[in-house]
Amino acid sequence: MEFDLSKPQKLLRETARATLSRHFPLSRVREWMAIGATNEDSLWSTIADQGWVGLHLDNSIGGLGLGLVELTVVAEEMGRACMPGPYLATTWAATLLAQIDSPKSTELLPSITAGEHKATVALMDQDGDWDLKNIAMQLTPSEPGWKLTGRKTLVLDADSAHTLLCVVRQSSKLAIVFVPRKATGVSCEKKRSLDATRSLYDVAFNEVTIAESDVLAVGEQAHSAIEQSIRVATLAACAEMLGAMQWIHETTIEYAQTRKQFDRSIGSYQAVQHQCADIHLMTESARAATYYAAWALTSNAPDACKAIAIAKAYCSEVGREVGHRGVQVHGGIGFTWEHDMHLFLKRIKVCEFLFGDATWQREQIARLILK
Amino acid sequence: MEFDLSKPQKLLRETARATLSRHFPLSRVREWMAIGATNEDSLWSTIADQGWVGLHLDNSIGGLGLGLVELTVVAEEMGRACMPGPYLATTWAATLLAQIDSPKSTELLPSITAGEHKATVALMDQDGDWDLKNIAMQLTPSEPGWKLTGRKTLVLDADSAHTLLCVVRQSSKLAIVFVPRKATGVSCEKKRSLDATRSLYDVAFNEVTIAESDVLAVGEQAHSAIEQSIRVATLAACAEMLGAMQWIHETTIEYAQTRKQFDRSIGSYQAVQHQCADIHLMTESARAATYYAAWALTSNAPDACKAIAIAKAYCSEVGREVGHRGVQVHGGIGFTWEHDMHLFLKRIKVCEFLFGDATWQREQIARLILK
Amino acid sequence: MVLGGRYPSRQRPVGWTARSLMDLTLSAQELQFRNTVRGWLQANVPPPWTRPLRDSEAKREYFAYLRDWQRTLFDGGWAGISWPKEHGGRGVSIIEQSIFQEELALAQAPDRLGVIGEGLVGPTIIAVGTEAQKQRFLKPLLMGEHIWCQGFSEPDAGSDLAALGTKAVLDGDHYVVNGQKIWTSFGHVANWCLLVVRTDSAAPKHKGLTCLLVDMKSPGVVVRPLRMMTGDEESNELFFTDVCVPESNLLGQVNQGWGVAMTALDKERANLGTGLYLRYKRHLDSLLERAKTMRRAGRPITEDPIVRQKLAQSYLDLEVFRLNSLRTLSGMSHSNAPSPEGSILKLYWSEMNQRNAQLALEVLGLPGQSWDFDDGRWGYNYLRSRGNTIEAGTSEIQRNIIAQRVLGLPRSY
Amino acid sequence: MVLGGRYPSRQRPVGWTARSLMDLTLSAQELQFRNTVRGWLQANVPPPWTRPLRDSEAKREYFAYLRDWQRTLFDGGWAGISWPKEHGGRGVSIIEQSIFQEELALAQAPDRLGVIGEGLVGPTIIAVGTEAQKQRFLKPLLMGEHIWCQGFSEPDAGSDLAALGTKAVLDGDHYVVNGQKIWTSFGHVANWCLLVVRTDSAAPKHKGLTCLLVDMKSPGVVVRPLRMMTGDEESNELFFTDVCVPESNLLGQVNQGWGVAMTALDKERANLGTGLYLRYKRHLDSLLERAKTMRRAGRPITEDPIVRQKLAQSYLDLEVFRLNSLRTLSGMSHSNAPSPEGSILKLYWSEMNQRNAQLALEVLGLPGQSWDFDDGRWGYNYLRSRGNTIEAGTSEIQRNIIAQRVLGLPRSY
Repeated sequence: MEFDLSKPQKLLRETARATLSRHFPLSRVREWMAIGATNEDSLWSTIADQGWVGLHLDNSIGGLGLGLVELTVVAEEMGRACMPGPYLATTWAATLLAQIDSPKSTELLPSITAGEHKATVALMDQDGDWDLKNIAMQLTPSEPGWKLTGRKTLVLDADSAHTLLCVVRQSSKLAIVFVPRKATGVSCEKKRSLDATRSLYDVAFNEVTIAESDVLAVGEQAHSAIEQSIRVATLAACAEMLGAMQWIHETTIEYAQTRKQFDRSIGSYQAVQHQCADIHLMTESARAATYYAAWALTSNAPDACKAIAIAKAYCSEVGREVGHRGVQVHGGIGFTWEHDMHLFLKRIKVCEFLFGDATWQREQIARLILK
Repeated sequence: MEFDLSKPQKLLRETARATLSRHFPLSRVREWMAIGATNEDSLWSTIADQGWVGLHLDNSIGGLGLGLVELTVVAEEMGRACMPGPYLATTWAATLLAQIDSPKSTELLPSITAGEHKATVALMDQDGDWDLKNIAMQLTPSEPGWKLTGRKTLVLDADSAHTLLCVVRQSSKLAIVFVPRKATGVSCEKKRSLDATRSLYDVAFNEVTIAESDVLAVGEQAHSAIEQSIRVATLAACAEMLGAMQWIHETTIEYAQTRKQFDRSIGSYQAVQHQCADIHLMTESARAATYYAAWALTSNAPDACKAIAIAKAYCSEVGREVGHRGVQVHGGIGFTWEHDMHLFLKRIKVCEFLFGDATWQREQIARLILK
Repeated sequence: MVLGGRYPSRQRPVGWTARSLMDLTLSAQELQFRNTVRGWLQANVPPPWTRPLRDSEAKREYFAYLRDWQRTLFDGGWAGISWPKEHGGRGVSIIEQSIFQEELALAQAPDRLGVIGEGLVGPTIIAVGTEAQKQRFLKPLLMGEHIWCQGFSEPDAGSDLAALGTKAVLDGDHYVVNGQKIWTSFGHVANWCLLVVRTDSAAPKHKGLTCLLVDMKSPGVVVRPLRMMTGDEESNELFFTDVCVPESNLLGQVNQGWGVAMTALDKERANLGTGLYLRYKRHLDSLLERAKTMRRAGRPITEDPIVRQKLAQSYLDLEVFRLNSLRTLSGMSHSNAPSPEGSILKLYWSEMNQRNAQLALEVLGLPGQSWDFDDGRWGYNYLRSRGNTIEAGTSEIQRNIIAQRVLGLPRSY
Repeated sequence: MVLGGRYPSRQRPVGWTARSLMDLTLSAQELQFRNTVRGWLQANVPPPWTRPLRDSEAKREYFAYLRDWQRTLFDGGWAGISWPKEHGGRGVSIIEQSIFQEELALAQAPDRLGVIGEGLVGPTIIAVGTEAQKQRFLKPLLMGEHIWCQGFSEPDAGSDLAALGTKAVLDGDHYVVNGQKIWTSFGHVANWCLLVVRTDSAAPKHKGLTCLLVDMKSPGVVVRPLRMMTGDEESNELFFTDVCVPESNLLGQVNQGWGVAMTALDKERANLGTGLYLRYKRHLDSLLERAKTMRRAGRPITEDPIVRQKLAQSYLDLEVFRLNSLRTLSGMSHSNAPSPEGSILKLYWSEMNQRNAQLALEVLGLPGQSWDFDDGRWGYNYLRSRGNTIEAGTSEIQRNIIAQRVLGLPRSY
């Protein structure tokens, strides 16, 4: 039994950390933020060159054939670096495509993993929630294919995606539809996110023509593919939060050691010590929950679904707390724009709600334990 | 504008505190607890002699004609002394009777306020809750009067009461029924409470004969009388919690000042100081909420119902917290039977749930603010 | 409303009479005061400012708007109302002051440009200033001609104010000031600054400090706006390089500045809570209204029992703050002085606002935190709330004060 | 279950292969160990004790039942399994030890009478005892003939252990002990006590302490049971009046008792969490089962969204504790030593159990906290949980340890 990362996994972590801090220091993240260019191409090609896009996918489709623990390692480092860009969106979309046995998957996946093609998932209806049963947007028949009209919300990085995988209904059945971002009738409206390093969009579909072959999956296959892809994406979001917590942890402990008030380091005050101890407890517990979820999902453990919901609920609650305590220990300086703390607080804040906040995840857990 | 108690109110508080500590020190409370005699007659006559039973009722029915602020003052001191006995039950029942325009009220109230007659309210159905709409137990016609069969739960001090005021339905309408405790078919089963100074009973009614004249109120009159009496009883429960918090506050601050560890008083540790500061914040806030509710209800303020729900929700949450922190600051000794802390923790614990816990009260608030 | 009128004497319920003397209604005199204020405000409050403050031109105009408002208040006799009459104030009671704040908020009057001047600098000048200083500074302050800021905190002296390092050296008849200040609200618009400097480096920390009244147009003063995590430039850094301050602008005695600064801060802490309550009440009311319009997964979110819990919790939390404020106000109306009990209010509202800003995001969901949803106010409120437990004394400091000054626990180490 | 087996290699989802080497399954050797333990337990665990412990006769019989179980374990080679083989142990790894604890819990084996002896006293004797002491004490300890208690805390020395005042004076070849101890679990059934005494009053607090092995039947030893707020007599006070202890029962060096006691306590803190997890899991499972049977206001309480939140929160909190335990176990299996990280587990489980005991009461409502509902277990659990953040090092102490020993913050004042 080994809970810690294996040597190759640790190596992956070191590589990711070094690469990100070399190419994408926070100063550069801020430059992109300032001009709203969170999807810069140079960024994306660097990431893709490392093989991180679809690193958990089969070699046959351009992946590295690694597991979800490795995906978590990379996503954690993305969070620790507060990386902008469509990594989460594309990971989600690629995972979804990989679950679908269709020619389109085989066609698209190699260029996605190569970083040439970006994709995202358009899941949630306007006024919807994360529950698949509340997806109502309809494909309407239009010989020879279909038409799609409606509005999807909270779509990650829609603007820079080449492909939208749109989750809709074909009469009562769930369906996954391939829609090129540039198709006639598709328009994206950016919703400025609290986290300026993460772009969220409303996407309107106005009589968009869908060929029969672009309905990639329908019914049970669509349902289970979406569910599984959401689990992977949720895991990546947990990992990002964990990485952000880790940055706050390191930064706050160091500040507590060096900042002096009343002639002694503030870390010698019991109140500050206890804040730091709580930050540590929560960060390490989030680590245990997240990596366990990764392992359980990658190992088909019977409690994998529960483990994902637990990790997301826990990270959502404590990520926020860690952020708050990090700001508090820093005092005024931690509240400024100049200090990097708020980048991570905001990253955590959006992740807290993405794929369902703690309240929502607890309801998922309740469904599993009260059966 | 004067939020503090007036001089006569302060005098009442001093009198109550002095009387209770002279006659009923905690050592005596423990003696009663040990033999399960929480309804000792000597205790009750002392309380009644002070005029505290029905002190908020009209002089014409034997009350002192005071207001609910004064009732709160006395109930707070009851909590601070961890008094056993049917004060809460009888206050509730007397308030209910006083709301009902019936010969029975006029007959019973003077002997209740004189301490000769004890009464309680049998409200909640088995598997019920505190919502009146969930009362289902039926009066069934039985010429010339009625029969009553069913089971009421969480009845305060049923065993020592002479009268049970039973809240039931006459077909679809709420009704308040007078039932002598010794009536044929009535049986009480004590449910040993976490708080050994407070007695709760299940009361079974088996074909109990009810004369027409013992149906004291029906329909809207019954409904509003019960609601108003519950508000007063809820206020008294808040006051008891507040008194218990006050005792914990005083005892804990004193302990923090005198107890030494690592060669200094534990009250000089920031962690202990902050616990004490929180105890203070919560106790004083509970005081503001409780006395405001008393004033609002006694003054017919438009927000009186909301104020009661807010006081109960707040006291229920922070009463518990104050108890927990009191134990924690005391360390091991605060966890022993020998120390009096647990008496107050348990008193608070039962009050937390009586008349609805914080979750329940919040739903009541939601109903008022989301109309 | 914080301070109620009298309730109609409805039919009292059978069974008791209200003879309570604890009484939360206003006296006849207070009611009359409120009517006077309300009448004046109805006639004099300008239309609300609605334009965005994106460019410096708009900001300049907004500043003029606020200064005009201060002048209007002054002309009507409503500036510095709690000050003694001989210094241009109105000498009102603490409850009347609270009524005034409440009416300002209800009338949606403009923000007050002079809060630091009126609440902190003016009372301190009245307390320890020379006659000449009173003559020179008090009236322009009330008129809005002088806008004041305070130069207390420094990058290395946050909670530990006594550690500050900005130096002033006496050179003939003036002090030469060098150093840096931070967290200076209004620094970008102020023309005067109450500055704490070190005049004796050899003395123990608390003993070598002095307060100066500094003209912000003096050569060598540089103001740099400080941006917060909300994106707002709500504060400033001040840099002093060989700034000359005439000796006549010394406030209080030399090397006695610690006491002067503490006097000033105690006055700052004496916030009556009324204005804050009304601000947060507006937030909550608009959250409730917003929530009533929203649907999620096919039903109104206000039918979701968990959303209802969260809204009710926010409501009750705010209401308990209101009651704490009322109670503190009532206590202060006897003593007519601020007290360390103010720390309870500060602790309460700051943590309450953090809880409620978070709950609002939970109620509204992810779309609600966007900068494009309701002008971004929910995300903004959340971020801004994180500063509440830091500004004006961190929660740690407030708990220390409660423990030591209210509960009498020994000084902690 | 804490420690899983291997999962059936179901069809992997299309798209990735599991090449993760982080691996939470048991090795073949560990699986075999588990099977061995399980088989032995199936054959040897006595029927569970079900009678109430109201009178002293019943308590005596229960004690004999527990002692017999310890003897059974010894005879089967399952006593002190983590001890080195040369001292009668089995030398198993920390993971095997955890598996053993888990299997004991799953088999509903009787409680262990010898936890203090096996977990704390024995390892300390092995570490610092003389050869004669090892010969004399280790085997009877494992056999259940010696039941040990520890005499560390005193009324005026709780968290501050070094402040203790029980004195021992050397008089010829024996020490004479006078003083009082408190919080002595098993004191009422123990025949031996690991006692920390002050032997040099002149030395600094930590430096004048000595550890003695004391026969509880010595004249002058009085045991008084200590009742907790739950009503249980779960601990004891010990009184020592002129108690003679032979010099040969000195453990370690004279005036070096602080180090010996710290060694002992570190071993105590090395709780692997497995047993605790399973205990709390049983609580939660029975709460879930109970909740499924209950109706309130006309519907099953498990359909109430707020009840569902609370149950799910308890479940996830406990699961995170399980994962923290697993992770600590994995870390310890490399170092084979306890570490200050154990403080995280202690802090986590103690506060988690308090949260969950409270949530259980909220789920069940007022009837559920009665002593007549489910044998009063929910009210009992709630009360008992309040001791969790005090016993075995308060949460304050645990946070100090994490801050200073794990995070490297300076010693606090």
